[in-house]
Amino acid sequence: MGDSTHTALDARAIRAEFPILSSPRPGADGVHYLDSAATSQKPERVLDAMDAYYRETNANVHRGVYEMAAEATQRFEAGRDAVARLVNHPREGTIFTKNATEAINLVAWAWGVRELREGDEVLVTMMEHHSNTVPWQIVAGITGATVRFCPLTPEGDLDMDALRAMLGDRTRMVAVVHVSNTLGTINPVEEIVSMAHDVGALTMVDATQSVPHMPVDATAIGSDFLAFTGHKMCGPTGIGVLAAQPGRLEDMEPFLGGGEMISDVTTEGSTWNDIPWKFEAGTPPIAEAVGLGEAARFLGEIGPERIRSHEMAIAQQMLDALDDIPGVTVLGPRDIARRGASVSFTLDGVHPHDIGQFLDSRGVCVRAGHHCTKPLMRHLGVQSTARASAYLYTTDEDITALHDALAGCRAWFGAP
Amino acid sequence: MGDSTHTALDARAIRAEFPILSSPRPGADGVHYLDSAATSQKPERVLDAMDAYYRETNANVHRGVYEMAAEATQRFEAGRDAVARLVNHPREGTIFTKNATEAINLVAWAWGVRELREGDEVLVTMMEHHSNTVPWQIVAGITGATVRFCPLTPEGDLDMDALRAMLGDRTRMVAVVHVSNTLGTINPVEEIVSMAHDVGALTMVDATQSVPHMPVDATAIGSDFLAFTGHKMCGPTGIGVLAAQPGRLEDMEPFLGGGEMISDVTTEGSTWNDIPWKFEAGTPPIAEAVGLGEAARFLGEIGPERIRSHEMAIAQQMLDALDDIPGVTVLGPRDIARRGASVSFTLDGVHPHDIGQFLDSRGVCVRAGHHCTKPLMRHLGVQSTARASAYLYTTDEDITALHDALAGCRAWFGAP
Amino acid sequence: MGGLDDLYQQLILDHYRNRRGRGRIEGASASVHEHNPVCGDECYLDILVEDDRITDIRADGDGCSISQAAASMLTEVARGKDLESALDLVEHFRLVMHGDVVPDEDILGDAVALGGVAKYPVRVKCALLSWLALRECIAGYREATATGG
Amino acid sequence: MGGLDDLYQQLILDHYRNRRGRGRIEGASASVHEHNPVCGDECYLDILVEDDRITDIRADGDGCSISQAAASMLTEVARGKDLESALDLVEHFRLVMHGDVVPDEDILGDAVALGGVAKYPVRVKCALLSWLALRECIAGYREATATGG
Ligand SMILES: Cc1ncc(COP(=O)(O)O)c(C=O)c1O
Ligand SMILES: Cc1ncc(COP(=O)(O)O)c(C=O)c1O
Repeated sequence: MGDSTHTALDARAIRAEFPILSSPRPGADGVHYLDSAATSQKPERVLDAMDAYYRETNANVHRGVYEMAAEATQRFEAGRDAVARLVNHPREGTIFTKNATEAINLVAWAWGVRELREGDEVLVTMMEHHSNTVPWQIVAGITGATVRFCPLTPEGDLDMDALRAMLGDRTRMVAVVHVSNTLGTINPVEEIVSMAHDVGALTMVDATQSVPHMPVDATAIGSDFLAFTGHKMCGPTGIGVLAAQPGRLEDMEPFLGGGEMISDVTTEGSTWNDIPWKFEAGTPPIAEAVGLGEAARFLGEIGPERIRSHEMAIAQQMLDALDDIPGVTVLGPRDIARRGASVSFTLDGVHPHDIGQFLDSRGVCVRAGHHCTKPLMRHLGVQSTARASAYLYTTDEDITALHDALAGCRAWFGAP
Repeated sequence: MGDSTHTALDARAIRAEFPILSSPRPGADGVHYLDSAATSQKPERVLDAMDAYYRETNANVHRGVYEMAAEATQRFEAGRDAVARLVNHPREGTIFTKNATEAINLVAWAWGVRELREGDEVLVTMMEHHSNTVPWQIVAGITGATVRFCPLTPEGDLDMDALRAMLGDRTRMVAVVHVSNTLGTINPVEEIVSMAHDVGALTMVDATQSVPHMPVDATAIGSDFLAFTGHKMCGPTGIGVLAAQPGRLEDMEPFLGGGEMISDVTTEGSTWNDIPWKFEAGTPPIAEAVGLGEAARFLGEIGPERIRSHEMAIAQQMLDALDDIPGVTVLGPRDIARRGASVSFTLDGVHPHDIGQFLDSRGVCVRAGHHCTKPLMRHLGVQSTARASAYLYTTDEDITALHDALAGCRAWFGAP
Repeated sequence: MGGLDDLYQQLILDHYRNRRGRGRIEGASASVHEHNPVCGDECYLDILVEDDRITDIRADGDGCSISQAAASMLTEVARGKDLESALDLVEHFRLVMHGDVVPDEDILGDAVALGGVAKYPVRVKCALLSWLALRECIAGYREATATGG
Repeated sequence: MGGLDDLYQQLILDHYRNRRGRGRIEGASASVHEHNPVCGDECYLDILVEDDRITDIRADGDGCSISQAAASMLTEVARGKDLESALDLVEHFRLVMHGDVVPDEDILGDAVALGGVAKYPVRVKCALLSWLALRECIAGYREATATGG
């Protein structure tokens, strides 16, 4: 990997590994998929790994003595190893959940319901995804704790001075997104984690939009908890990850109860399995872990540094293309070094839904809506935006198609 | 379907639809898979449906205006319809979870943590799977409620008199397994539900081992909640189902918070989406719902009645084969009409692990262990058992192979 | 781009650009505020009822072309209807949006042009927003008059 | 069935059928009770320590052939060892079970026959049960003697 970071990524070659990107859809000459922040496409090898699992060695894991079950367990746990390696995190702190949302809820419920008290504060930011807001609101509702929202600067960065001022004795948890899915903003999570730890608070980093797109070193970030999701990182749906400090997990009571997470069960009570399994109740997402492991290997081989470089170039092209269309307003930071390749924008006189619909007719897929960030939308004073988001398979042709379709969209709706 | 229930199921033809059952494993002439109670194998059409989803129209659901996203949403929700139809339940009460375990935990946490009080009782049975025991223990630990275990008769049936005597004013929840994964026992869940409702308790039926194997009519059973899992019913891992009374769900506060389950989110608090989505936070198991929908269609076309008839015949063959081996003791009811085709047994002088290992060398896959029913194991006075479990693709050849391998096993270990 | 022409018929774009019945009614008999959780669009609907008949109806709020055109068309076709017929109208439109019946121009007026929306499930919510708001509005009105007089 | 012969070597079946060092020690210096969550197997291990040396060691409990044979072999090879060498012995066996080193007959004695278990991850837990119990036992003994005297 060391060397590969210095050669640019060949997005066209990579694209050929993604079946859906080369199969033309009706009514459009190929698909310009610019909605990877919602979910990524999957390379053939990830689909093949899951299919092979089902066809060759499908069996329930961990308990079977027969060979097929042992092989299933081996492929499942190898998936965990690959994911842990990608984010430089110990395997025993790497828990499979069903998505990033469950990973965050796991902490909110297992830790929050038991530990939060009236007067305690959970600090989130105004740019959080609902998945890192609503769990804390729900748990606050049960425990009497308070959820506070850290404001943003006018450019769409976190207001670090405000954050500093909000941190205090009452702060029990600081939950912050690494890269905003709406604004693209990259937050200084290492700094935030250390500020939070200084006041004795725990930390949850929502790395859903960073792990797929850039090097993420969970150990360097040092947060107590870090969450991400499989389907946005070339992996399947139905799986997410909570990367937690092992010691923290040892101290915590379990969340979901059931098979696999126990050591012993009696009518009087139960004792728990070792981590990570203590937090994985029931049959885990086995094929999904196999697929996600393959996705992690795929990303690791290409190199997160190279993916990030490619996306910086694409993000710049995107900003330039959007600037070229009269009436377009881009939200979030303009400095490529401080943002990801997920770009929200509005077009005067045309509603985001209509933008999305029109662009689809030109084979360009973008998202329109509030992107599960309604507090942010209110803060920005918009109801919804259009959002184009890139990934390692995005090419300049996709950006040109976006540009031309947007120009056509203006004309069609007779925008000012 | 009406007519098909009268013709016997052709297990050999069905078997041909399952790729794994026809691909010989090294060291064995084909696989005799007798561990379907742990997880079932998957027919080609289920694998194809998921693969096609990823290759043709993978996109995040519910929010996208572009055609691929609309198509993804359509396939996902069609999966829900197919599952709801199979168990005769309204679609809006049909919630996708990650497995049966999460389905039960959803109720334990969302309802139990908020509603249970000291002195309240949750009634489970001595034959429950850990997944329908431990969640209640955890929630009891948080709330101060008590979990009580209904005893069994010597033959392995639920002691209905004892159950009746345990029900009372304090009973808030009765959680009972429909078919025991260890004993095979079929419980009279309709009767139990109505007894529970008579004392004002809610009901959770763990239908994980019934839905795959026999007609299950959730409406007729009438429980407040009914849980099952995808991977045991020809579907993928990573998905389970909670079939709940819609009115009950309307009244309940949500469990996991995040994207999709909200109606509005503000810094002051949030409001919730309509059911079922109110209980589906974050990106759902999309490909898995597509696969499970296909599995439900597959089972529906074959006909649950016919599957049940076939398994009754196989269960009888299994009991006969086991009876033929000296030193074998079968656990659970002997009356085929009162049991499923999951048969636990012990062999004098040979530990279940050794049975499992030896049988594997003959290409016969059985499970050995406590089957996630440790309270039951203690009750039966055994540490573990071997378990052979059948499904719609099990043939008499599988049973013959089981018989012959067991005979070989006795000899090898020099059992008495 | 046949699909696009089908969805965005000229009549729709016309209603979108030149909204009919836009605004609020002071002293309305009933009002509701609905929003679309998918995109955040909001709709305020006010009705004035006299002798069980909708004598005025206005819709406000922002949204996409489909939701705005649908609201505009709704105010035209619902104005002057008695409450029962207005409910029938909404129900017919709802069924059209769910693809269950073919749109009847005699019932729907200009809103017949929205028939193509049924093929776009996400947009169906946009089209229905104001129409279902009317149903809520009427229900609210009836409840208030039944209890309060 | 090469795999099976490899796993169940004659020496293993022999130890399984004729357990060495079975039972409990009255007045043991340290005892532990371990169980295997996968299958529910249990192991009671007692040691008698004199002058930092294991003068007696006994294992009890039920389990599969692998776990029983492993316990039997353990009692033979560990008896007479000083605590430090006993810990080295356990560590060597643990690494063998995880496939990290090749089994050394000079260190393991009869337990060298368990080398084939490493290929069967589920059975590794069976083989390790009593051996890791010894590690616990020694730790417990040291803690007790350090604090209590
Ligand atoms: C009776 C019963 N209930 C619940 C479960 C749990 O299912 P899952 O592991 O898919 O959550 C199982 C299977 O393991 C079972 O057999
Ligand atoms: C920043 C962020 N956090 C969390 C999530 C939730 O991910 P999932 O829906 O897979 O749980 C998303 C994506 O929807 C996201 O963009």
